[in-house]
Amino acid sequence: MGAAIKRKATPVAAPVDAPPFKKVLIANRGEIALRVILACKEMGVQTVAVYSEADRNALHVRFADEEVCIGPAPSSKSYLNIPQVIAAAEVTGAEAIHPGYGFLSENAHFVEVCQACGITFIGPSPEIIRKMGNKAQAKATMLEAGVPLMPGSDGIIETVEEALIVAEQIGYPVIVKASAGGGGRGMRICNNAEELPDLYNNARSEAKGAFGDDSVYMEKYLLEPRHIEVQIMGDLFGNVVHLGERECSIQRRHQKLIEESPSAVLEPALRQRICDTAVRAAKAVGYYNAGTIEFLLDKRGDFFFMEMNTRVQVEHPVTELVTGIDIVKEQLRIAAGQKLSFRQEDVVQKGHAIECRINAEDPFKFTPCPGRITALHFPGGPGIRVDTAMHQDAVIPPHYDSMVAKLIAYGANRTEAIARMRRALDTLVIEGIKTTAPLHRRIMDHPDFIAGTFSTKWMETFMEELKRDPTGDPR
Amino acid sequence: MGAAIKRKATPVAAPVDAPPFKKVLIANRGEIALRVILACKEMGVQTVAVYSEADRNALHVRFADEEVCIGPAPSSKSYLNIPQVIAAAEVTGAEAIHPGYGFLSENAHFVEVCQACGITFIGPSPEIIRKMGNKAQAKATMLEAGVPLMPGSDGIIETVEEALIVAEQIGYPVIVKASAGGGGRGMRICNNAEELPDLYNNARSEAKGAFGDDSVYMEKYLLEPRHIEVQIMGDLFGNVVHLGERECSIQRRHQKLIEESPSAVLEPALRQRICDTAVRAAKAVGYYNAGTIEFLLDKRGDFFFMEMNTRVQVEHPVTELVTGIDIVKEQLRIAAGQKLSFRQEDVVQKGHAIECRINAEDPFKFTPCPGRITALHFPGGPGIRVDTAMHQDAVIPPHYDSMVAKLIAYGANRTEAIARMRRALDTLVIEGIKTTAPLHRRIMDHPDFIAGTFSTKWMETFMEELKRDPTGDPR
Amino acid sequence: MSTSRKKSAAPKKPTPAPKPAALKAAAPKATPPRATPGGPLGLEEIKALIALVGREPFQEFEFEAGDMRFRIRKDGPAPMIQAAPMMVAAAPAPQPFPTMAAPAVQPTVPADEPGIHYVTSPIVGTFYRASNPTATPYASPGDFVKPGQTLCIVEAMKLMNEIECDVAGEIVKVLVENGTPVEYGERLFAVRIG
Amino acid sequence: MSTSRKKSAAPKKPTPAPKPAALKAAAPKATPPRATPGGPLGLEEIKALIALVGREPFQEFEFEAGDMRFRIRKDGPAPMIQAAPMMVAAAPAPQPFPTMAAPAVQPTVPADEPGIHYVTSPIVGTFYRASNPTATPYASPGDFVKPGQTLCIVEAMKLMNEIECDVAGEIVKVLVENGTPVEYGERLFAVRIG
Repeated sequence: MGAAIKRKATPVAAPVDAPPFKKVLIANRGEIALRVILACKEMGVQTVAVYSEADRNALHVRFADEEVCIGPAPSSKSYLNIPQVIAAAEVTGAEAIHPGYGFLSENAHFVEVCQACGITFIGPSPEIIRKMGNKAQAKATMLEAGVPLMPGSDGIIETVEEALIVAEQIGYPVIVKASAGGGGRGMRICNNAEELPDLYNNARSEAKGAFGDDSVYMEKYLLEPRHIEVQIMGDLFGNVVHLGERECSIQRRHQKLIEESPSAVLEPALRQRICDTAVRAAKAVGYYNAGTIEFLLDKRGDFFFMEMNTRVQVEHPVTELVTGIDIVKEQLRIAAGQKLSFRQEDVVQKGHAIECRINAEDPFKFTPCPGRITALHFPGGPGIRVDTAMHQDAVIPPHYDSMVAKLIAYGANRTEAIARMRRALDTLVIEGIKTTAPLHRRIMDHPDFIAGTFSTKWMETFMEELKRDPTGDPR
Repeated sequence: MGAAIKRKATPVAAPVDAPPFKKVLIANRGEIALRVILACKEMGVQTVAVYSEADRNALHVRFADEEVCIGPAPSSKSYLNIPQVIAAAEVTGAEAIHPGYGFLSENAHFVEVCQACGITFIGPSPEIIRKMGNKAQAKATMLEAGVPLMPGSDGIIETVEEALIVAEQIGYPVIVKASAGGGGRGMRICNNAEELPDLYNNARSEAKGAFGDDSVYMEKYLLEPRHIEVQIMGDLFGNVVHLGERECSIQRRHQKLIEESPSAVLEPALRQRICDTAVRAAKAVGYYNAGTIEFLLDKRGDFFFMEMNTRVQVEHPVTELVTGIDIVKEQLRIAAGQKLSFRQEDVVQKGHAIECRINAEDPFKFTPCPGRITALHFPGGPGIRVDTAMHQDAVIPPHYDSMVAKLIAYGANRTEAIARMRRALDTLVIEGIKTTAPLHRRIMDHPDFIAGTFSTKWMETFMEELKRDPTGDPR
Repeated sequence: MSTSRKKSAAPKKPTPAPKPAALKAAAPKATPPRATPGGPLGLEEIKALIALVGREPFQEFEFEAGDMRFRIRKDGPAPMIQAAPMMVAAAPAPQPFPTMAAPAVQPTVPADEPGIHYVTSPIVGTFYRASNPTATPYASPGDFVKPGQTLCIVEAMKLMNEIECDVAGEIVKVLVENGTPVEYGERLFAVRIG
Repeated sequence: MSTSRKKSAAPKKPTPAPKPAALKAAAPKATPPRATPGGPLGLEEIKALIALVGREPFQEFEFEAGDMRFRIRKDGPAPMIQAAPMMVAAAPAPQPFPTMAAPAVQPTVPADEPGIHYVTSPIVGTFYRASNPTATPYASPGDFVKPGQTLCIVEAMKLMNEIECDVAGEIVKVLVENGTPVEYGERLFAVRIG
């Protein structure tokens, strides 16, 4: 006979209480504006959309309770125009502003203006944003908190002797880079002290030839580095928890293309160390609201702090799917002064989620492709989440970023998530513009991706592969 | 410092192996045909769509690997036309047929023809289908297995004395019903032996007047009965497990409108009893593949077998969302002779899911409204699943059922699921046809629904409410 | 359905018969009295046409010759076709999904010709031109056929179903390869009625 | 943005001014004196055609030759003559979502009239007609105004922003209530230029 069905005693999220705010203005556009509106609707919070003249017919405008045109199409005159955004909050009586990501989301001055005007900014304090936005200051803070930083020389290395000493401190392999450099010139990777002197001198003379400047510096050279980031949430009472990691190594020119949670490669002990380190880093700055600590993970399991993002990330849905926690709703609760609705021990990663960013770009050349969507079908069915503000007949304006939709697949394990992403891409229809969907479809079939053996440099290699076999579009 | 993040050791679903079949024909249309195609795609199974002339441009045809037109629009000449379906499987070399729900899904003869033609039917044996399809035989089988049946008289009750005896056996309250009856005439509810004689005689004379026939029978009268059904899965090795219950009490004329899992009212002990009973019932008939045992649950916690559905249900997604098990993929594995990929103890209900069936009907009069969809936007974002075969500019033919989409909301708890369903309905756009979405939106705001205090009779009361306040469309 | 079971080859969306309006327009198109390069008709001729159209029970009239084109639509309950000449390309009836589909493969016949009738398969199955591999085909191009005459066999579920001709005329073309699967409604033979 | 913050009342989608193309096209349309090369008909001929079509029981008439193109549509509330060269472009691009939106509330002015200029708000804020509640409004209907003259104040972030006139003319109407919020681009005053 069937054994007892197990039912989790208390679900993760607390029962919905009174709305944290009466009315929130969303200082953003596109899918993230809509995402915040959805969260507000679920919580009974009234919403105010702001929009530029180019977004008059956008879905975030349509689905908000109120909407205010704040300027012409260029971001600088609308979505980045602080007085206009604040005035819109004032005339509509919005108590709080959610900045989404990009635009004003990490603008400390904007947060100060909000404070001066008595409007709650849904995010951390301007002090935290400043501290983490300044690279030197962020590193100093992290160093103090015992968070590992990428080892490197303190500026220019003048002599072979100095190079040998620094390399010894950093640990091999190291990379010598031209201060004025770029494009690989004046750059040498050294695996041991024996080869360092020659390589150091080569780098200098190459730098001299290429840039007319032979100064070089040194950094640790990471073997197949992976981009691992940890989602953090903290409240105003000093509670900080992590929601596990995301892996975002599939990126091109520092633009993430595919994100997943959990990472395919973290062993439990390493996951634990990275997540604990992230919590320590966040606590060191008294962090509250949602944030992300980004690390580079070496092949050998060493990881190094890169930066902290003091806002909700594009890729937050993968974490929401594996933890069941609604990050945006939690942001609102925290901003309203509520305690975190869950404790660290309530956070359980279950299953696997993958996100593909579908951009309005040529899938293999990445040239933006704004225009009108003449036919549209988003995949549905089990395990598929779509975050988008697009609709058939929508026009993608050329003024903003090119993201059309985030396609997120969830499965009981990574294999099922990949299978679902494949079939989601196979049943995605977007006509009238080019999108990166075919690129994603191809990556989903790639043995490296399936095996999880990729680094932040993988896309470069893959793009070379594509050039050699441009017809290999699997569809 | 952050405590350990928990990660479930083994996800529920087994890693994806070789495809269970090479090629499967889907003998259905609409969202369920697409649902099966998605499952096949995830498993690497080739798909064959069959379609009537009215469905030439349907999405299930578009997304299948092959497609065969099997007849003109009327179902009897296409989707119900067994020789055509079989011939389509033969000419395409499909090894198996998934029947979906409706159409041929519970047609034992069709299963026999499949067997005779060497095609695997993805469902139980014709013997099981026959046994459970015949009401008398199903009841006899259940009685033998110790499954509680709705108590009632063995046919017509001739005298007051007999009525009193039967009522005593059944237990009050009982209902006396005209054999020829309907519409409440010749019907009496009796709460005790004292009032029975008069009411029995009243019923008989009213039946005589109304139908010219005064024969009456007796049944137990259920107080606020709720429709509770249990999802069963069994394999060919005698393993039978349940996937928890669904509540489908919101129904109109036996058409389910809203389904949820888990039920808002089952206490753990009662849930356990019902689910165990369902497993016992399924085992009694040697059940395999997916099936559903439907019960009526009395206010006092007594429950009675209604019927067994020997196919996948329309409302299977709510179970998929709370258990994380892909029922359709499991159907294919079972049909291919694989063992169940999970055990009873792996089945955990987590969170809460609600499904609203969006039909192309007048939301308050229920008159079908076929036509062209001129604008369409399905909600996305966290916790929303949409199962549909619709797209903008699609035409809903008048020949088939009127379901446009299943909107399924998942949340950490029932409150969050309701909140998400509300905002999903608020961000659903379907133009060109009328749909039942506004009705669902109104139900989601109703205190009875929110409190979970409803029975299978609730919609009747609610429809009366609507007549008194037809303008109360909350949108 | 085609020999290859590949999607791309399947004539999933047999192109619907050309819009009747176009057919109607075709007839007058043959008549224009005089065609000069660039502007084929003079005012008087256009006026004559307009007057003629006004008298005839047409709903719509389209005209095209050289770079001149015009269209007349009369009032009526259901002006079905709104597409203006020239606009036809610009404003197709909004049916994105059909057009998104894999390009429909034209049946291997010219186009619907007047006087040509297509015998279609009433069932799904495998098409055979003869009762057995060595027998003569029931019907071949050039044969004159009568209603009720067997043209081929479609095998389904081990049954040989004889497909009978429904018109009298001459077989112009056999549209399906022997031994390949056919679907419901698939064209099997082109018959010139007569 | 409107006084009421309710969605239904908000002129979220101020109806774009009637397509200028249609209006503009009307005038030149009638004027072409003689057939240009490739425009096969002259004014008199077009007039004759129009007269003829007017008598006939037609609903619509389209004509194109060379680079000339015109269309006549009868009955209905829409303008009788919509002729526009290559008006294809004008054929409203399908925009289902905009039409789905809450019906746009027309600004409370007749329609765009020739000679009327609208002074719009360059910023979001609260509209005030005077410098303080007891002061005389900066501008009222009937007033003649000059470029640079202050017409009103829009308050935002506690700052009083004077909004200046950008044309010379007569105030015809004040389009926003005193003390209500305005959004970027919202029409504040209708000014008859002159």
